[in-house]
Amino acid sequence: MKRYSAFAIAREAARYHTGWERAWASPKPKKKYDVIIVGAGGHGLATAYYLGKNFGITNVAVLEKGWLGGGNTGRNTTIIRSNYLQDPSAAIYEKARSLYETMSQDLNYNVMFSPRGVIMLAQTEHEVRGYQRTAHANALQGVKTEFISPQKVKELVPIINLDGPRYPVLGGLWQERGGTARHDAVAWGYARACSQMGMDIIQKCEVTGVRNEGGKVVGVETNQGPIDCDKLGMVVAGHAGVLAEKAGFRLPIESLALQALVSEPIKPCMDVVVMANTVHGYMSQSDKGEMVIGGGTDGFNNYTQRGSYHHIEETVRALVETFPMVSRLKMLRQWGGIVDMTGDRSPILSKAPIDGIFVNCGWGTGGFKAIPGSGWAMAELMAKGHSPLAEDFGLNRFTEGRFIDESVAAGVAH
Amino acid sequence: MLILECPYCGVQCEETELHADGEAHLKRFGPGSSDDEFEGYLFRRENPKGVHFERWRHVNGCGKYFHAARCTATLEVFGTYSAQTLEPPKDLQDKISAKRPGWTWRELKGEG
Amino acid sequence: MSEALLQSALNGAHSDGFVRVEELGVQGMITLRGDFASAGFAAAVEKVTGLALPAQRKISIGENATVAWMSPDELLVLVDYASVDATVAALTEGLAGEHALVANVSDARAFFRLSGDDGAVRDVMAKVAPVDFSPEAFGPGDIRRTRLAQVAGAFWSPEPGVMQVICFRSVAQYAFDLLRISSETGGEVGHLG
Amino acid sequence: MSTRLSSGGRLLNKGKQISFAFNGKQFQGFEGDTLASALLANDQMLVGRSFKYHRPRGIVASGAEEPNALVGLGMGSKFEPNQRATTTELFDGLNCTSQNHWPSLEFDIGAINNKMARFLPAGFYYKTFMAPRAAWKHLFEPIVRQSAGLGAAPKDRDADRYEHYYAFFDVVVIGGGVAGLQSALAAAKAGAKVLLMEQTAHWGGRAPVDGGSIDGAPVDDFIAAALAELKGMENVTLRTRMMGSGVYDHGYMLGYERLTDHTPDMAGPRHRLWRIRAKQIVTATGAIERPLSFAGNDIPGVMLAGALRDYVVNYGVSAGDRVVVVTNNDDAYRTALALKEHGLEVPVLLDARPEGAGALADEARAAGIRVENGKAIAKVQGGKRVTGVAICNQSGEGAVLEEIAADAVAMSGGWSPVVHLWSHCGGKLTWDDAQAHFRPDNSRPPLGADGQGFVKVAGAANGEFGLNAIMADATAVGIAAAEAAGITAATKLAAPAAESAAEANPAAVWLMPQGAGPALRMKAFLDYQNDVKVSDVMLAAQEGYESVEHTKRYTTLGMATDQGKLSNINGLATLAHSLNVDIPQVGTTTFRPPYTPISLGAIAGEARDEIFQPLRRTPIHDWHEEQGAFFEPVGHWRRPYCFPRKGETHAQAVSREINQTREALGLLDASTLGKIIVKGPDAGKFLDMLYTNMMSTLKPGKCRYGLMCNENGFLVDDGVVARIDEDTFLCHTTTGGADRIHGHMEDWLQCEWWDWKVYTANVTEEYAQIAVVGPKAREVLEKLGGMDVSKEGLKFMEWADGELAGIPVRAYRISFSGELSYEIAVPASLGRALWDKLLEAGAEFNVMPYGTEALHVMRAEKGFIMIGDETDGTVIPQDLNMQWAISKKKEDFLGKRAQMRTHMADPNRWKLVGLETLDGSVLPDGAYVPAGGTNANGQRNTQGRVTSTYHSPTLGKGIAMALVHNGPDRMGEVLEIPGTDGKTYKARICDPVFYDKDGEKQNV
Repeated sequence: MKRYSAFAIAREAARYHTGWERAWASPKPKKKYDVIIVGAGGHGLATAYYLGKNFGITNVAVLEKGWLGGGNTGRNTTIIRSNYLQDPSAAIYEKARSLYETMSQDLNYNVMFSPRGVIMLAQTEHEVRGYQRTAHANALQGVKTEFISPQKVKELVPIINLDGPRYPVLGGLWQERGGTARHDAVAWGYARACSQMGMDIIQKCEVTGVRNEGGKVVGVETNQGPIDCDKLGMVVAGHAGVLAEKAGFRLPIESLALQALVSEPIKPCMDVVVMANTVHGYMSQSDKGEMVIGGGTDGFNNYTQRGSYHHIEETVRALVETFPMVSRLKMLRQWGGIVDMTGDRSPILSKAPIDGIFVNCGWGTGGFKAIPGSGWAMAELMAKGHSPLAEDFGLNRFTEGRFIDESVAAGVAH
Repeated sequence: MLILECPYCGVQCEETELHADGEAHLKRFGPGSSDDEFEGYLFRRENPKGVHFERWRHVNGCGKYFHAARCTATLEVFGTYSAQTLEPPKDLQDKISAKRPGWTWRELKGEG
Repeated sequence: MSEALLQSALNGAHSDGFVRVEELGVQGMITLRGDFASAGFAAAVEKVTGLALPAQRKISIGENATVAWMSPDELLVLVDYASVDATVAALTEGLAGEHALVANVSDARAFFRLSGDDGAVRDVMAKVAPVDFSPEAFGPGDIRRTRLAQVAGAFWSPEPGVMQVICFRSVAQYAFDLLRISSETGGEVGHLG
Repeated sequence: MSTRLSSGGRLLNKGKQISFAFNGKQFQGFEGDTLASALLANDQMLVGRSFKYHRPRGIVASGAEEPNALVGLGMGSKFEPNQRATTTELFDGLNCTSQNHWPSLEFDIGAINNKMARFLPAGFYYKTFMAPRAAWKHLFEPIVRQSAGLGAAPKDRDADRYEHYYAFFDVVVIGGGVAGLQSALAAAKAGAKVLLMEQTAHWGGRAPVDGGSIDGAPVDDFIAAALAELKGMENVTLRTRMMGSGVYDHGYMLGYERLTDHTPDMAGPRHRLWRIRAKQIVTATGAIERPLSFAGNDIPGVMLAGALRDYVVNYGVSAGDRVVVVTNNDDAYRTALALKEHGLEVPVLLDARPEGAGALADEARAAGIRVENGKAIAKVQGGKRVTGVAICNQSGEGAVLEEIAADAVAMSGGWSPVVHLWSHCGGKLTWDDAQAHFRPDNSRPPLGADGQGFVKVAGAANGEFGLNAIMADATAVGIAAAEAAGITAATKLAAPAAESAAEANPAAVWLMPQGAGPALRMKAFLDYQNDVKVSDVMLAAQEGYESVEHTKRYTTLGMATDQGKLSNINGLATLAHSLNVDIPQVGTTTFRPPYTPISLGAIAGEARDEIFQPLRRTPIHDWHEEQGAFFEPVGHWRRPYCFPRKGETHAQAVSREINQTREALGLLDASTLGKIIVKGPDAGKFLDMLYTNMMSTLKPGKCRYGLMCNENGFLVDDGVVARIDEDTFLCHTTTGGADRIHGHMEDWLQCEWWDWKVYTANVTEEYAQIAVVGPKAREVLEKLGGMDVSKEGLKFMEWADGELAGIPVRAYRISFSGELSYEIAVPASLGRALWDKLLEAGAEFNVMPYGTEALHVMRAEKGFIMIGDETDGTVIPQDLNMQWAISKKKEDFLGKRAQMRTHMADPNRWKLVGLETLDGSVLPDGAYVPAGGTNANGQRNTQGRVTSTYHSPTLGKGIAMALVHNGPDRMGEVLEIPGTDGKTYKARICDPVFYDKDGEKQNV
């Protein structure tokens, strides 16, 4: 496959771009693969990619019920940060963030990682203490963050209202190398790289059953026929519970709708990502100029990819209060995705109760930022049977009471 | 934006008057239960793409908890009923079976 | 002596937009929980208030007391502030032997009155509560507990053109500002009016 | 050039001239104009620049679908970017500017992108800008961002306000055209309560422009009669300037009412967002015309044929003297006829169909219009405006047959039903091959709470064209909607007979000419705003972005502010063609609310400034404010953090408050503490389950401190429980805990132990509560007089009812500071009075109110834990060495089973200790204690963390509480604790009780 570059574009321009090849192949499934990954979202594709890149395992199929990248990878607000409190979270998110730094070059696909910086506003004394705690933890975890003053917040975010009548900004947790990336490009870049390694990405292929023999997985049933495998990775986010039931086990997962919205595009006015957890709103400005706004989750199980409207309202009023100028912008589009929430709101990267099956799910509202780290750890787990990055995210933690709770530092929103 | 009828006060509640509270008909496991039973009770919740029984509280209203039977794929509401029950009323079960052929109420689950 | 020292939540604040909004000062209120099916419970309520138990979501307005249905096991009894202690005592005595709870909540609440053109009053309420305020859906004798924008509240219409609203005392200023802004001239809706 | 005609203008009041400014130039228009019609009347063909290539853009449509004519409207606190000129009503003094160009609209540097267009195809940015690595953030991204973005960002705080309104209807009809009017009439006559809304200021929609007759009379007559009838019905609400913005589950929908946009100086809210519950929704939203894809179809002056007709008929404005009409359907003939009728020249009408137009074609020919079948536009000539058209055969590759001078082009690619609102909540579509459009599949509507469809579609939105069919459909749908809403009609309205010209089917023309080569395809635009061309969609297909969602995202087709109203069908047809599949196989992208963008201000509604969120105030709040207290938000409450005096820092104020309280007398407004009555024969048993302690053994008159865990074992709340009588307890909770814990109690009582006889009541706000603290506490209470508060009369951990200074109170002798302390509960209406009396009586002791920070410091000096500081949702009582508060006798309590799990019972859990710094400094908040080495992920190992840390004025040094591995066994050990300030602090492990270990102060 030809490399992407400015020269390649110039060459193609001369012939009206008729020479560009497919970014990824569209094969029919083979009878058997060493590894099948279910779910061609960011996490699934990244898992496949690192299986090939790090472990030389390339006889891999990635099965996708719909179109690749069509789930939460293409529906989130693209925030990337690793300023987590608990060690296991900080480790995997920082691994992911560092991989984002070089992803475009690694994949030869510009994912537009933009380390523009992320601020999490502290608007109560309690939040100040929480973020100071996170900053201390991050220092020991090797994650570069800083608790900054309100004045510094204002310098970074001129449109912010520091002295809101309700919640004055008392400071913020600043991660300078956090930022955003182009979400679709992450899926497309991994897909192209996987295809290049000879892996099969099979879209419109829905898994209808999981076959095991003597407690060991042997393959899957799909709408394109049965496919055998030695190992099976389930990486299907909101549908993790449904797929697990097909395999015969139950996960500590509930599926909820999460919403987001964008405004009409305007000229650049905010260069960093701002998250305001006290009032429940977060916002960044895309390269197109849209203000990208994240909302809250519904409290009830939902598979419709439509959330309840009042969450949009709550988020927007928080942002109007925090950034008064947005009042006269207009909402262009709102949408929803189905997120998979675990009991402690942290992900699951684990062997399943059935031999040869591995699950990667439970990323809840914060999965996008984890994609490369999640894929890296999942690939290691599937290839070697264990991974230091995945170690603490096993299913056994719910039995043992060993939770990874990020909400303690007010960092609930992603 | 759901509407659920509160079975206690008869109000057609708008979702913003309610608070959703997860799966209904959980069997509590206390001291004396196994680790697996206890984990199942606290964490391994039903999460079907389909008929779901759940707890709601009419928090901006009479303050009562009630149960609802709802489809998580279409958001159809089959009915709401008292929280002081161990399983859905028979007529509601029959109604759901009629609308969703093949559906039956589970055995009261021990675990998982 | 303490009566002279009493301060209601907003000291009678009021505003005049296209509907008048006023805070009504202290009001005796009693929360009463018990088993409505118990004859003794109903009898005690009737003996003290002179009113029968109201039906679901109804409010009975009597000469000396008002009794509102709040939930299947909860009533709100309104009496003069000065007679609350006596009423509480009478209810407690009347309910001796019953499993019941009587609590003076007069000070926990703020009490508002909206008045003006009936449709206009309803339009103002429809800006803040997710309730059908058309006269056929909500009329005299009805009480509704719901939310007023972001806080819990309840209201009833004792007569056309009047709405009485209660909420918790700590959010009285919020509720008043909400109703005041919602009734500012220029914001007429002309839908229910 | 475009100009105002002497004829036409049915929506204008030509008696009222209006001045407005565009890019600083003063123009004149009439009342009734839209900004777009007024700009055209002033020959302002060029109105903006496109997103990517900065190409010149002119008005292309006449309604909500307009992608190009976006302006910055208003100034300062009333400035709004990206306002659509076609839906902006002209008002006197309107001031607007065009967007996305520098330095000016006419000369835009960004247009260099246009010259480079060949190098900037769809998705080019995914293939380049990758080296060097830092260049994306520092070089390329800033350029991309600056050149994108359309309108300017507003700078000022919005001067307007907004509100919400809840409304309930049987049937809501969206769209006030003839179909909407007729559906509303049909539903209303059946007896339904009906809302009919129209997004523009006018009723009737397109029909008056398109002509035809209803019941033998002109359409205008029908509209007037229908309106009069609807207005006379009590069960009907009519609203103009109100758009059906979104349809949501269970019959919820948003109506976006623009109240003062057309008259910005009027009092009242700018927008009102109606939150409607409808039993049935009828969308009578009409149809939108599609452009045709030919080279140069984006040059200013190329417009939708229907729009050109609208401007002539409704506004008396012509887009040009010589207009070439190009079409694949009959409707465009109406435009040609209308132009002719108003004295304009139509040099040729190009009909891409080889033959077979209906009656309108005959009419056109009869009017002397040259009609050419099978012909197409090879290319539009011109730059910033149309100068001519090159004609070719539709069937060929674009060989030019003839060139014709023209100053405008009217194009029509057929009409697409507006299916957005039908689709928002899951309504499905079906492809109509004959009409070449998607229309609602009425057998698969969006489903409501009852599992039945709750949206119906009427008229052109339903794929019905021709006036008679529309009226019949609208009538039937209106009646059906009423029926579905549960209303049985006594009389059913009959559909009126209507007539309009019979039309032949359109032809599917997705590219013009059909064999256009790459050079032409690169100039044939699909999405005008985002500069997506036919060649881009074909490239996406070629590169494997085959899903319609991939194509959309790769090319940005349909992602502009019009959300693809003009471009989507043409785009997906192009995609289908490229993939060699049928259009239905490609499908559509998802329709999401809102129909057209709505202001964030309207979404936020009234919730701004003082009513952004409820701010909870205690009965003593006003006093705190008068004293200049520095407040901190605690949930929705605001509590005084401290009461700084002139010249004092907050830290100094806190020290002063603590010192004075410890030495003499302090007062704390503790009203925010939760207070819940728990009553009934089973109350004791219930509290034994709720608290880790045994509460059933508490004697009436006594108090006990209790801990509450959740079922997962973690500490969630604490507080003092007082037993009032045999059946009654009063449970205090934390400030944040009142509602949560009350809900928690009700949850268990209603859903698990519903046979237990217990009632609860949350009486938090019934009482103001004042902590009277310090060595002089008893004296000041005795001074007020009225009850026995002596050492024996009211012992530590007892409570009593009584009076102080004539005010009824309940006094609890409890202490959270280690001092002699009483908490006095008083009816809230008397809270301020008691506070004032305490201040007055305490003056001789130099009484000082203290805030939350002093409270925190004093409790830390005394070694008391604070929920939220020592606990964070991951801490169990055992971690805090509070085994004493966990009953061993109870078989069960909430959290007990959880605390038996391996990780909870692990002896290696970090445990609570005190820390004192060696040099007296204050440890940083939230600091961690490193242990040696790193873990498998390269993170430094840790052995503890600081949970709270203060300067203790009492001890004159820094004190802290911390959770430390094996902490209680390591007394005296010195830990090194790095701060984020670069310093390393040294602190010694000690007992967390720093002050008065034996309780001598509080037991006096």
